Amino acid sequence: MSDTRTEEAPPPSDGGPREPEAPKDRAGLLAYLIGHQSGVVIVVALVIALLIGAALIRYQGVNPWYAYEVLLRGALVNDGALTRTLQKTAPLVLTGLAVVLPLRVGLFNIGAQGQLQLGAIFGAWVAYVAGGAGFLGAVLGMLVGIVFGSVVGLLVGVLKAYRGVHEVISTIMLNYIVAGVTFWLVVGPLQGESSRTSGIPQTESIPEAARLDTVAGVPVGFAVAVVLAAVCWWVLGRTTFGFRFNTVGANKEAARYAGVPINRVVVLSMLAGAGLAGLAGALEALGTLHRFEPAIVGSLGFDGITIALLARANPLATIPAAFLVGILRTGAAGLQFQTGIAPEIVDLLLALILLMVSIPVLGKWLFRSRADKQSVATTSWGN
Amino acid sequence: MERLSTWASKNRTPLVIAAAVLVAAYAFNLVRGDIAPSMFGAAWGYAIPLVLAALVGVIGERSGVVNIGIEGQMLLAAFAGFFVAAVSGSMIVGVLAGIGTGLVAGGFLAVTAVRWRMDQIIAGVVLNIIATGLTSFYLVSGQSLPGVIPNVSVPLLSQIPLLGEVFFSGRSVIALIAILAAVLVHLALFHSRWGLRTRAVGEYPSAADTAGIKVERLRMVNVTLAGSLAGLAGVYLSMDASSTFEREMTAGRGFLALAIMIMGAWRPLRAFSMALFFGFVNATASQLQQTGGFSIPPQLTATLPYVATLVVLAVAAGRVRPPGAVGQPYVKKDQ
Amino acid sequence: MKSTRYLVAVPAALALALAGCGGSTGTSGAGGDTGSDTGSGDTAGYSTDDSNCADEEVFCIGLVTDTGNVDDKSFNQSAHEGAEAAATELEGVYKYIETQDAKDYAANMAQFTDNSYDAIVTVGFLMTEATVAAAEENPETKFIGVDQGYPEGTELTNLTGLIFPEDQAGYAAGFLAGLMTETDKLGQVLGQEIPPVQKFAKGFENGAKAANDAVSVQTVYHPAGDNAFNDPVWGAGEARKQLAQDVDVVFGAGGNTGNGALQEVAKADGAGESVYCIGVDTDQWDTVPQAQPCLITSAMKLITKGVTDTLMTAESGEFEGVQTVGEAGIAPYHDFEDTIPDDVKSQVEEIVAQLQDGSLETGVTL
Amino acid sequence: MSESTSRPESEGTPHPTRGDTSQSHLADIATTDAALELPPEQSGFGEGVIGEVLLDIEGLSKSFGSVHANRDITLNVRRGEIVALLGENGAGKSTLVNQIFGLITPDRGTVSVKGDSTPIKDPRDAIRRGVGMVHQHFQLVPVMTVAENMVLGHESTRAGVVLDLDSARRMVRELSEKHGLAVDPDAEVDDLPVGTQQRVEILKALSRRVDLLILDEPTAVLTPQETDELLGVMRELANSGTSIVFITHKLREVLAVADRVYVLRQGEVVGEVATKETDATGLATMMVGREVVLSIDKEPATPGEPVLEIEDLHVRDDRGLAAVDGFSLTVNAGEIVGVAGVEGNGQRELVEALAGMRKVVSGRMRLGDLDLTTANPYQTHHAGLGHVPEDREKHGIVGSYSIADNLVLNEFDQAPYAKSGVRQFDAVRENAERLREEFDIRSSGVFQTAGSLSGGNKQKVVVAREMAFKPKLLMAAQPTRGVDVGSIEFIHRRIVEARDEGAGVLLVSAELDEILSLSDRIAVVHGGTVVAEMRVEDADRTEIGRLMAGDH
Repeated sequence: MSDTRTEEAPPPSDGGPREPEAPKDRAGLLAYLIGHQSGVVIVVALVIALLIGAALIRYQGVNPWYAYEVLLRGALVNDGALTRTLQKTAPLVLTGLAVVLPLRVGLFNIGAQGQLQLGAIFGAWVAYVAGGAGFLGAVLGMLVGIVFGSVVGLLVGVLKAYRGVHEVISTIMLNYIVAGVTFWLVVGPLQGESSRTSGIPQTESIPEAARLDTVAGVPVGFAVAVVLAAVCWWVLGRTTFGFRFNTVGANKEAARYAGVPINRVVVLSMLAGAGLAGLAGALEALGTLHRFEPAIVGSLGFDGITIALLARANPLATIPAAFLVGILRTGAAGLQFQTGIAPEIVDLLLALILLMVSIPVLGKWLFRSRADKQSVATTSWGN
Repeated sequence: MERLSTWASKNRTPLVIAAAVLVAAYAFNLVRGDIAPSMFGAAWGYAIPLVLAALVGVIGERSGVVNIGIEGQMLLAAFAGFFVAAVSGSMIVGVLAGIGTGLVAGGFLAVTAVRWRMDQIIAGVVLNIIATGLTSFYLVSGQSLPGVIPNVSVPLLSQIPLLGEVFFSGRSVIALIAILAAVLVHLALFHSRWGLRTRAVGEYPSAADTAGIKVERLRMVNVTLAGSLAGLAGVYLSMDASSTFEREMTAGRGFLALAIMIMGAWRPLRAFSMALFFGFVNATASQLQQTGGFSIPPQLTATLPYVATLVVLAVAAGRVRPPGAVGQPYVKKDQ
Repeated sequence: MKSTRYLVAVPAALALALAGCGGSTGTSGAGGDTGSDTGSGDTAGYSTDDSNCADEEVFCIGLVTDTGNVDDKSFNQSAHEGAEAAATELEGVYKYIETQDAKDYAANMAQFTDNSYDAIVTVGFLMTEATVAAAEENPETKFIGVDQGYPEGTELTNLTGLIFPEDQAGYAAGFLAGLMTETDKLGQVLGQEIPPVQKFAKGFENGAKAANDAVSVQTVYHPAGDNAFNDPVWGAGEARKQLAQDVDVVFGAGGNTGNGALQEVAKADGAGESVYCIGVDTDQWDTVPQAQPCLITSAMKLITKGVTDTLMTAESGEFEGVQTVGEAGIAPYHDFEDTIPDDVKSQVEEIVAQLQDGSLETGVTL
Repeated sequence: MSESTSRPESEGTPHPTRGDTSQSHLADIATTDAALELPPEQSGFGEGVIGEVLLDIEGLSKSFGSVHANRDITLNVRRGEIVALLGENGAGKSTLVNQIFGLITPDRGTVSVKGDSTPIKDPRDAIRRGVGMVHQHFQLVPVMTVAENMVLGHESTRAGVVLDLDSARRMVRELSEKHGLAVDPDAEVDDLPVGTQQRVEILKALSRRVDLLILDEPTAVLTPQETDELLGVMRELANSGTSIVFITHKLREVLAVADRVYVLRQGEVVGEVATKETDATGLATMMVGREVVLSIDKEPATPGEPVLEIEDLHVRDDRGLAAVDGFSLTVNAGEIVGVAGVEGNGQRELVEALAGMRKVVSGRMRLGDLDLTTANPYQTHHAGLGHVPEDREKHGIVGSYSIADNLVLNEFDQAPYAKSGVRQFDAVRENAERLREEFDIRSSGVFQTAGSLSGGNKQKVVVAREMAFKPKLLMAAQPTRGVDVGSIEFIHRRIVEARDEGAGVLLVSAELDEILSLSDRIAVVHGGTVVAEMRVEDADRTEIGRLMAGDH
C-alpha cells in the first residue's frame, strides 16, 4: 500500500521549486510526535483539558478550584502522598516507555496491559520462591518480569515482522489471552497456599527481604523507572542501536537499503517495550502489592498510551507525563473523600487530555502553520 | 444462468465451505437434536451484536478508516438507549436515542480521524476512553426499562427446519435487522454505486478523487452512518439481550468484532459467518462445561476466539488483504 | 480501550460478588449524585460533615469499597446500604471512598483514620490483609471487614470479619427448585468460579438432589477472568440456551451476569408458569424488578443487615469476636406465594429450620 | 493580465498548410530514433482542423509555502491542437495541469474552458466541463475491474442504486473498438501490464466526452512500441477535434506529435513555439536555460580485473513472477557498463538483488572474491558495493534525518562514526562537512534535514555517500532521474571519476542518452535477460532501440 502514498503527499515545505507529488517519508505519526517540538501545544492541551474538567466538576456542584486543590494536596502535599504518587508514577513511566519504544519503530503497542500482567505474575512468583535470597530474589523477580513481558512482545513482534499481523490486533488479542491465562494461573497452579481455602485469586506473599522499599521517601521502583527512561533516551539518541530504531521508524525502505535488519528491529522494539511493561508489573508486585493479584494491572497499560502521546514519543518526557497521571490517580481518592466527586472523573480527565494532545487541529490553531497539515498519521493498518 | 455459474466458480471455496458447514450442522442436529438447536441458537445470540459491530468495522475500513472505537460507540449507545428509555418511559425513544448516540460517536470519529486527520487508531482509543469515562461517571443505578423489544417470527422462513428455528423464530427485531444489515451491506458494497465509490475511496482515494468523488465527504458520511449500526449493537446489549446497563458491559465485543472483520476478510457475509463461528465456539465451550466430563479451565476456553484469530492471521498472512488505503488520511494535492 | 476499569473490577466481583441490594439507592451512590452528598446528607438521615468526628458524641462511619462502586448491585452496594442505614439510625456521619486501584486500600482507609472516624467498613476479601494491618495500627478505630475471614490467631478487639454461609442459602434454594421442576432439569448461570460462588452452586445442587434424586443440574461459570460478574448479555444467552434444553428453573448467581440470566428467563414463554428463576444474595424481587415474572425466591446472604447490625454493636461497645457469622436463607416468595404448593413450602421451611439449627449439613466441601 | 495579446507567440498559431513541412521534420527526427517512427497513416499532421481557443489560462500562479510552483502562467490551447508542456522535473508542469483539472486551486489567475472562466472547483467540475486527465501515476483502483474503474464517479445504475456493470462493459468494448485500444472489461487492473493500464486511463478519460485531454508524462512507463501507439492515438484524437495537453521531458516526443510547445522553467513559461519552427537543441536550450552539455569528456576506459560477475541470475518481482530471467554480466574494474532497457524489464529487481534487498531464486553473483548471492544489504555494502538507488526518496535518504546522518546512513555503526555502539557525532559532522564541500551539496548546513533539499541535492547526498567509501563496484540506478541539469552534469562527472579511480560501475538507466554518453560497454536487457552486449563505439541508437523493444 505504500505506493499509494506518493499521490497523497503534501508539497515540499521549502527548497527549490518542485512539483507537489514529491514523496515523503511514511513516518507521519512519528514525525508529528517528534518533529513537533512545541511543548506549547502540550501545555495548551493540558490547560484546555483541565478547563473542560473544571466545567464538569462545576456541574457536579463543586468548586473546581477547590477540587483541583484537594487533588493536588492529596497527591503531593499530604503526609506520604508524594511517595505514593511516585510509587504510582514508576510503573506508568515504564508502560509509557513500553508504548514509546515500539512507536519509534512505527508500531503502536496497545498491549502493555497484558505484557505487564504476565510480567507481574511470574515476577511475583519467582520473587516469592527466591525470596530467601533477599535482595537477589527481588532482582531475580524483576528479571523474570522483564523476560515474561518480553515473551508477549516477542510474539507480537514476530507475528508482525514475519507474518504481517498488525500489532494493534495482536496486542488486543493478547491482552485477552494473557488475562485468561494469568487468571487461570492465579486460581490454579500459582495460587498462594494460604489463599486456596478462602479462594482469593492471589499468589503467595513475597517475603519482606525480597520486597522493594522506599529510600528516603523515594520508592526504589521509581528510581529504577527514571534510570531506565534516561537509558532509553540515551540509547535512542546516542547509540547505533537507537539509530537503527529511529531509521526503521523514519523510513523503513531506507533502513532496509542501509542494511538495517528491519524485522529484527521490529521484534526488538516490541521485545524491549514489552519487557519494560513486564518490569512494571514485577515492580508493582515487589514494591506495592507484594504479591500478584489480577487487579495489579489496573489501567496502567492504557495510561501508558496517554503518557507516550503526551511525551511525544520522547523517553525522557515520559517521566513528567507519568508524574501527571500519577498525581491524578493518587489524588482521586482524596477528591472523593473531600468533595464526593466520583473518582471516575480522573478517567474523564485523562480522556480529555489524550484527546487534546492528539488532535493535530490544536497545533494548527495555535500556530496556523502548514506543518500541521503534514501531521497525517500512518499507523500502517493492515500491514 | 451463465452469470450464476460464473458467480459460483468465482466463489467456489466459500460455497463449498458453506455447504460443508450446513451439512455438518444438519448432521449434528440429526444426532443430537436435543441440544443442537439450542447451541446454534446460543451461537447466533452471541453473534448478533458482533455482526452489527463487525459491519461497522467493514464499512469503516472499506472506506479507508480504521475504527477501533466500536467498543466505545457501543458502550455509549447502550448507555444512552437504556437511560433514555428508562427516563422517557418509551422503548422506541430509547432505541432511537441509542442509534442516535451511535451516529454521534461515529461523527466524532469522522471529524477527528477524517476531517482533522488525527491518527485513526488514536482517535478510536480516545473514543473508547471517553466512552468508558462518561458512562461510568454518569451512571445512575436503580433504573429499569419500561418494556421489552418484541420478538417476532418470520412467516415461512421460520418453518425451515433448524435454520428457521435458529434465525427466524422468536428472535428479536434487532436480530432480524442484523441479518438484513449483513445482506444489505454486502449487496450495497458490491453491487451499488455507493459501494463502488466506497471501495474506491478505501482502496485508492486519489483515483476516486480524480474521478470526481469527494473522498473526505464520503468517508465522513460512511463512518458516521456506520455508527448507527454500532448504536443498534449497543442498544441490543442493554435493551434486548439484557435489560440493564452496567459499566463496560460491552465486555470487549467491539474488539472481538474487529477480529471478526479481519477473519471475514472485510466482507460482510463472511464476517457474519465468522461471528457465528465464534458464537458456536462459545456455545460449545459452555456446553462442555455444562455437561461436564471435559475439564479445560473455563478461563482458558474463553481465550479461544482470540487465540484462533491470532492463529488464523498468522497462518493466512498475505491472503487476508485489507483495503489499500486503510488507516491513511487522504490529503488532497494542494493542501 | 477495553476495560481500563473492568480489569480493576475483577476482584471486586470476585469476593462473593453476588447480585443484590436492598431497594433503590436513593440519592447517594450513583456517580451523578455523589457530588451532592455533601449537601444532601441531612435529608438522607445522616450527615457527611465529618469535622466533629473526634468528638465522642458523633459516630462517624467510613466505608472503603473493593475496587468497585457503591452502586454495583453487589457486595459493595449491600455494605454501603448497611452502613448508610446504621448512620441514619445513629444519626451519625457517613462517607465512602470507591477504591480505584487495589494498591490504594491502605491510603483510602487512612483518609478515615486521619479524620478520627469511629468505624470503618472494608468490603471484600481482597482487603483482608490491609484491614488487619490498619486495625493493628489504629486501635481506637473499629474495623468491619465484609466477607473477610482472618487467619487463625488474629486477636484484635477492634476488628471483626463478617462471613456468611452461602452453601446453606444455596441448599435451601436448590431444595425448592428440585421440588418445583417438572422437567427434572435445573440450570445455574454463574459468575467466576471461585469458592463463594461454588458454595452457592454446590449447595444448590445438593439441595436439589436431596429434594428430587431424578434431577440433573446444568452448571456453567462465566469463562472470562475479567468481566465474569459483569456480563449480563452472556448470562442471558446462557439462560436462553438452558431453557431451550428443557431446563425449567434457572439459578442466576453471578452479579450482573446472573441478573442477565434472571431477566432472560423472565422474558421467556411460560415465565412464572412453567419456568422459574431464582436470584441470589439479597431478595432480588426488589433489586432486579425485571426478574419478577419468574422469580420464585432468592438465595440470600444478608450483607446489608449484617453490616448495620455489626455497626450497631461497634457503636455500643466491643465486637463479639473476630469473626461474625451473618445470616443466610431464602427470600420470600412474593407473588408466587400462591403458585407454590403448600406442601412444597412446608418442606422447604423444614429444611431451612434444620439448616439453621445445624441438624442438616449441606455436604458442601471445597 | 492582458499579456496574452501582446505575446508574439500568439500570432504564431499554426496554419493549415503546415502539413508538408512537419512531415519532413518528423522524418528528420525519425532518423535519430527509429523507435519513434510512426506509421504514415498515424502521423497525420494537418488532417484535423485546428479551431478556436478551447483552453485559455491567464496569469495563473500557485505557491506552496515559499515555493512558487507556478508564476504568472499564460497559455492557450485551441480545439484539435496538441500542446506539449516541456520542462525539467520541478518546472511546475504537473502543478499547472492539476489546476486545469481542479485538483489544485490556483492562488491567482483564471482558467477558462470554452470561454467559461468560473473557477474549476474540483475534478468533478472539470470533467463536467469537458476536461479529462490521464495522470502520471495511474488513477485506477487496482483491485477493481476495468469496467468498474471506467465508470467510477459516473456510474449508471438501475433503479437509482444498483450498479449497472453490463452497460459499463458494453461501453468499454465500444470505446476500445472505436479507438483501437483493446482491453478486457472484466480484467482486474492489478493484473494488467502498465501499457494496458494506461489504455484504460485514456479510455476512462474519453468515456466522458472530453474536449481537452491532459496527459501527464504518459510515456514514462511505456515501451517504444507502446509509445508509438500512444502518439498515434493522440494524433487521431486531435484530428477528430479533441485538444490535448501533454507533459513530457522527452524532446523527441514533442517534436513527433505536438503542434505547439510551451517550455516551463522554475514555474514560469519561458518560451512558446510551434514545433515546426524548432528542433531538439533549441527546445533543450529553452528548457535548461543554457547550452546543454550533450556528452561527457572522458578518457577511454582501461578495464582491469572483473569486479562483478553475474551468472544466470533469476529473481522474482513483487508478484512472484520471474523478472530477472537468466541474467549474466561481468563488470570489470575501471569500466562503466550501462544496462539499457525499457523500464520494467527486470532492471529494478536486478539492482535490488545485487544490493541484497531481494532474494535470488537461482544463479550466482560475485563481487571480487566474495559470493553475494545470499548476502543482505549490510553484507553487500561491506563487500564494497556502492548503490545509488532508483528511488532516492524511498530508499536513498531518510527525509527527517539531517544531511550528516544521511551521509553515514550505511556506515553509522563503523569506526570512526561509532565506537562500541556509541555514535561519534564529531566524526559524523566532519565527514558531512567534507562531503558537502566535495560534492557541492547546496544546503544551509550539514544539520539541515535532507527532506528539505532539492532533488538534485538529495541525489548528491546519496552519490556522495555511496562514493565516499571507495566502493569496488558502484551501482547507479537511474542516477539522474528528476535531477536538474547542473546536478546531472555533476553526477555524471563523479561517476566517470569513480571509474577512473578504478571502480567498476554498473549504470542502469532508462535514458538511452545517459547510457550512450557514460558507458564504456552497453548491455541491452529485455525480459529480464541480456539480449545484446556491445562496446559503446559499436553502439547504434536504432539498433539498441530495436533490441530494447524485444526485437532480436
